[in-house]
Amino acid sequence: MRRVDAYHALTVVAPGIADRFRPGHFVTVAVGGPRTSTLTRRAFAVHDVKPDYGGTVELVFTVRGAGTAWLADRRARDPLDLIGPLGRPFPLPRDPATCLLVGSEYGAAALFALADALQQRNCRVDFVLGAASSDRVFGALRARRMAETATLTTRDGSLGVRGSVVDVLPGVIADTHADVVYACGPMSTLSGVTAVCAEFDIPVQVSVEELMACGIGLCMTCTVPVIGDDGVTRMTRACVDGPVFRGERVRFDDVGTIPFDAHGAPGGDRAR
Amino acid sequence: MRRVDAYHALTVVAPGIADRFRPGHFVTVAVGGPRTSTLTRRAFAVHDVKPDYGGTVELVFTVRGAGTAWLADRRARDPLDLIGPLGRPFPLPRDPATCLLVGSEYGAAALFALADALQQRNCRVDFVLGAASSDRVFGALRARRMAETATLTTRDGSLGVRGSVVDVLPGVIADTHADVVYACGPMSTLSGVTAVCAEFDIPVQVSVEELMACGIGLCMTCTVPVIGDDGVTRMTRACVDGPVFRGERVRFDDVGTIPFDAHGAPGGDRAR
Amino acid sequence: MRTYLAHVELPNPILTASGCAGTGRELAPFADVTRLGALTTRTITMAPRAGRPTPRMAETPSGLLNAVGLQGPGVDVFLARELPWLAERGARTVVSIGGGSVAEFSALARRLTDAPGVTALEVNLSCPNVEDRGRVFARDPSAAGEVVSAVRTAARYDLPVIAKLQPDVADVVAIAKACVDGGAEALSMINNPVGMAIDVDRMRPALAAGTGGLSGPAIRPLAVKCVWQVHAALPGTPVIGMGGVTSGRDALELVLAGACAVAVGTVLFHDPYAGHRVLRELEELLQERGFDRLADAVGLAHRPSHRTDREESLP
Amino acid sequence: MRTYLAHVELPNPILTASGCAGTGRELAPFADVTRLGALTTRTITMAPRAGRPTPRMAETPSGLLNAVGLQGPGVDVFLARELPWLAERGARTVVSIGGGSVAEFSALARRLTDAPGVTALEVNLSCPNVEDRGRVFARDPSAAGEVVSAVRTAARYDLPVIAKLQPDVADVVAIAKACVDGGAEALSMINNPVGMAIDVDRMRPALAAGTGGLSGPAIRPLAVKCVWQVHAALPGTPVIGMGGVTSGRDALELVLAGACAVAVGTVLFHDPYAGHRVLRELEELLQERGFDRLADAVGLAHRPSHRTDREESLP
Ligand SMILES: Cc1cc2nc3c(=O)[nH]c(=O)nc-3n(C[C@H](O)[C@H](O)[C@H](O)COP(=O)(O)OP(=O)(O)OC[C@H]3O[C@@H](n4cnc5c(N)ncnc54)[C@H](O)[C@@H]3O)c2cc1C
Ligand SMILES: Cc1cc2nc3c(=O)[nH]c(=O)nc-3n(C[C@H](O)[C@H](O)[C@H](O)COP(=O)(O)OP(=O)(O)OC[C@H]3O[C@@H](n4cnc5c(N)ncnc54)[C@H](O)[C@@H]3O)c2cc1C
Ligand SMILES: Cc1cc2nc3c(=O)[nH]c(=O)nc-3n(C[C@H](O)[C@H](O)[C@H](O)COP(=O)(O)O)c2cc1C
Ligand SMILES: Cc1cc2nc3c(=O)[nH]c(=O)nc-3n(C[C@H](O)[C@H](O)[C@H](O)COP(=O)(O)O)c2cc1C
Ligand code: FES
Ligand code: FES
Repeated sequence: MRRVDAYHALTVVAPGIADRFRPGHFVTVAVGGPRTSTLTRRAFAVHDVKPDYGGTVELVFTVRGAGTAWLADRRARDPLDLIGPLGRPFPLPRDPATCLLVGSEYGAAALFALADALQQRNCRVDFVLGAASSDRVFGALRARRMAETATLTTRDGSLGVRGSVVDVLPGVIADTHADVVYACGPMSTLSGVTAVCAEFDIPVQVSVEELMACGIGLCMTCTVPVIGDDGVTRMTRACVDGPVFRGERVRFDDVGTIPFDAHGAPGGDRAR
Repeated sequence: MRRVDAYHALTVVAPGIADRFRPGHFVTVAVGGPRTSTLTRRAFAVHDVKPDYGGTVELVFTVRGAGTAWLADRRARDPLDLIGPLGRPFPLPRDPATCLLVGSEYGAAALFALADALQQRNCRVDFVLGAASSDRVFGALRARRMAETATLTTRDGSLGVRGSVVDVLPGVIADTHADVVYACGPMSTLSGVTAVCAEFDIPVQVSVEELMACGIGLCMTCTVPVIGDDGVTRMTRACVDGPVFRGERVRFDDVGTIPFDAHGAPGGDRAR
Repeated sequence: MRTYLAHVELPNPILTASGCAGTGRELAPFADVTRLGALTTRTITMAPRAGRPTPRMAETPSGLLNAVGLQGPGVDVFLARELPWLAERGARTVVSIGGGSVAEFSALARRLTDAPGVTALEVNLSCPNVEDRGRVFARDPSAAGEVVSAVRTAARYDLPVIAKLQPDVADVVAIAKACVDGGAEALSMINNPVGMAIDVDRMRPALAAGTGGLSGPAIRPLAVKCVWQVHAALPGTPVIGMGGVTSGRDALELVLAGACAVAVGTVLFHDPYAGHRVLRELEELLQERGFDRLADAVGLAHRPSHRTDREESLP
Repeated sequence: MRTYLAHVELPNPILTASGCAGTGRELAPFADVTRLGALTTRTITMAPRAGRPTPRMAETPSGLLNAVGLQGPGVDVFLARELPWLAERGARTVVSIGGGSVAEFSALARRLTDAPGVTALEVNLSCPNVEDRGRVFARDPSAAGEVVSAVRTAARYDLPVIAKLQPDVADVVAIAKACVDGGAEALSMINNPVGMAIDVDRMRPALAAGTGGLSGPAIRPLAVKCVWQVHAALPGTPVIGMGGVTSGRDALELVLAGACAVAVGTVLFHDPYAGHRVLRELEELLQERGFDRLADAVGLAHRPSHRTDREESLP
């Protein structure tokens, strides 16, 4: 357990997960210990895996509520109950391409393993990382070291450009001639990023976050309206069918609703 | 936190409790930590108080279920939430007397502070301590050291006399010419001790144990049928009106029932 | 942070729940009972009652089962020894009453109505109706309405009558409406739903009585639902919310659902200081959210929702 | 550890609860679905359903609120793609069905009754009745009985019909009796009681749908009570117990109360291996207590109590 600015970084020995990990995967963690009243697992993107001790997994998180507070309290060698790797990872380009990685707040954490994988495939990598304030911009140093360019933004202007990652995106895309964008962060950010990419007509892969009760496809609580290959919008599980989707397929404006034209939307049948 | 044979001994810095402690008092402990699903406090007799660190309180317990398991896991300097001292302590004889202290299992723990107090009043103290097996006889050494006599019993015969504290009681009372008996242990033991004392026509003070949701007189879950000074049986709270009662006042055979002649027993009025 | 139960003003909205604060005396070492919004007595019955055999409690996940059986000394001793102690100190006292028949409820109301120190009467409808094979009044709109109206008639016109409801009914709104139609000025909810635990070692019910009332945080979602539904149907009726409140956040949840006062029950067993703590926490939360008056927050979660709400909650 | 649902034998008494095991495929990486007593499908509806908007879940103390809204692809896709996967593997499948009218339930029963791999039909009575202003069938004995009897008539005579009940009703025994009179061979309980949570930061209901179903250990005392009461009234009717089971001890609690099978629901979200774990733990506990057959433990806590019981539990 380490502190990294506003974040906690937690390294867990988990060879089974480290082995099968691909960038974009997440894990779920049981929180609260025995007899806890907090029932649901918490989802975290895998920040990094290392070969130490047979395979370790690193998570980066902010304390939000009870579960993350408990997690931040763990001491070395405390056992932890993880399930993973989960979800559909980021698809990688077949041929070398220029890839722009956009991360907001802790969303940035998921992008570094992706950057490694892309560089191994001889892709050019650029970063745009943003947050509310400088201490919440995750991985700025590492991004600067490894990428062609790294543009930083903060809402309060305490680091880099004042504003959001979306504000600087058109400029960065133009400068880098990005072929594809990968984005991680809150829905509103992903929505903005997707809109910019549509303007530039370049593909964008987004990793979405929706409340998850199970993380493994059982419960149907994590659905997002996503347009399928057949053009039909379905309430699609973020945990097993995502969390990575093609940005233009996600109906960001309709998140939190059932779009009237979604498959099975209310109208005919009315059972609960 | 120490292990003493089958027991855990836990020392807590609690000057406010140590200050006001008298033998027979108990405390309640919140278990499970933040967001636990275990709501009720656990009651423990105070084994000892010491002046260190402004005043410490020592508890002795066996692991029974979730709460005591959690307690056994505490490490040095972990904070603990205690309320106490609670209950009515053992009444002490005005004049020097021969006092026989009878403890079964962890019930023995509550008797040593009492023995100290009695000896300070120039009482003679004898012990009868018993348990299922030798590792569960608490405080045998200390009893031997401090008391005139210490008779030990185990159900399996692994230490002292094979049998229960009740079995040896008539002999010990006869030998020691006890003026008064104090007893701590399960209801069945207290019932047996009280019956023997009745035969010898000597007073007995028993400390009873009933499930307690609050320990401070709010909830009425801890009641025991006790005969009052006026001869009327009332469902009496063990936590604030006890846990120490005169043995002959407790209707042991009727514990777990509402005696038909108890004040307010069903018959006339029937609201829930 | 004043609040009103009908026309009666309370200095603050935190009450104790019936059966969870003893006679007031037991709480006194931990809390100044006069600084509570009000103290609710355990349910007072006409005759003394010995209650149920022990075991009377069992712990369940985030919950507590109890089967105390309304143990108490009866209304005469209550009036002679318990109420005066509270009245002398100036505590506001809501007297909970219970009976097995409409007649018993109205007799209790008559006995209590002129006693000094009674702030309101709370009608505990979770009592078995001896005239209906023990079915509790709270489960039947007409029986509930009848009891309330008898109490309303028997009590002095200016003494508010509060009806206390239970969540395990087919339609809590129907019961609430019947009570208001019967003359209840306020509603109290929720009383314990009936639950049960089995001791798997003894292979017996954990409680001597078999079933018991479930309380504690486990039931808070049921309480929020009842308060929400009843406030939606009867926005003008003051509601005392209770059920698993342990913190100011929990109290605020009930306030936003529609409660204008909140009672603490089971939490007192764990933290007898909880009354004042919950009040302080609630005040802070309201302040942080820019409320000057409690009344402005009551039922606020009912306002029509905006699409931007979700974005606002994102980091 | 065999058990029987009516005449259908199950190799063991641990099932999955409806809506908690996906289509079976999602559970497969964690559990051999063919080694479960049976897998219960999520409730299948006639037409495809998109369900409710998100947020669809909220955590409560020892509980989970959900408002998924029976999202699913409809019975045609279920028969074409989901059931065959289970049937090929030889899993026993209880198909849960839901509709807004009696006609819809019986149409579903007709569609499903001859499909290979259907072990039993579970009638989810917690569906709003469009013909009764959305009141759920489970809350009204006559509506519940009518649905069950329509399903019983439409289904093949040898396919057991299980009625699934909800605890937040005035009298669960009355509903159970109506279902058995309507032809239900077994009962499943409990479905989620309705609950609610308010997000005190957004000052809005935590679920987009407002209210939701409460599940998890918080509701176990309500489940034990329902199973107990129904087993006492209808000792010959097999009961599938569920509601907050997380361990063999919890399962045994329901068995002792009267369940001959036990379903795991919410616990799978936390521990997808729970089905087999609970089975193993239950087997061990029964062995420790000297039971050779599950049937000998079913309802055992109902036997008349002896005065010595309490002493036995002392150390
Ligand atoms: C696929 C995925 C990847 C994630 N990766 C990260 C990460 O790398 N670092 C990080 O800090 N956070 C990440 N999150 C968010 C993280 O799951 C929440 O911050 C965490 O669950 C909050 O738990 P809590 O108990 O502290 O908060 P509480 O608010 O007390 O949680 C209450 C409930 O809401 C759920 N919840 C609350 N906020 C969120 C949220 N934003 N997303 C999903 N569920 C939520 C919790 O799981 C829990 O069930 C990720 C979420 C998802 C779905
Ligand atoms: C006045 C008093 C003094 C006590 N002194 C001691 C002591 O010095 N040492 C010691 O080891 N134990 C003592 N006990 C018993 C101790 O309280 C229980 O062992 C403990 O509560 C068990 O908690 P658990 O969570 O481990 O068990 P669980 O069985 O999981 O507890 C479940 C619930 O039952 C209650 N409970 C279970 N067993 C008992 C019991 N025997 N008495 C009261 N409540 C119980 C718990 O408080 C809890 O509410 C005393 C009890 C009382 C009433
Ligand atoms: C031990 C105990 C005793 C109770 N006695 C009464 C009572 O006498 N009358 C009554 O109306 N409610 C009684 N209740 C119910 C509470 O007043 C309250 O409605 C319920 O417990 C929900 O609140 P809580 O979860 O905060 O405890 C009792 C509850 C408990 C736990
Ligand atoms: C996410 C979720 C979805 C559910 N969907 C259904 C359903 O489709 N049909 C149904 O009859 N019950 C459904 N239930 C209820 C469960 O089958 C079960 O009756 C209830 O949750 C109690 O068991 P548990 O506490 O073990 O989850 C659902 C429960 C949950 C948590
Ligand atoms: S979180 Fe359960 S299906 Fe996605
Ligand atoms: S434990 Fe609550 S009154 Fe005794």
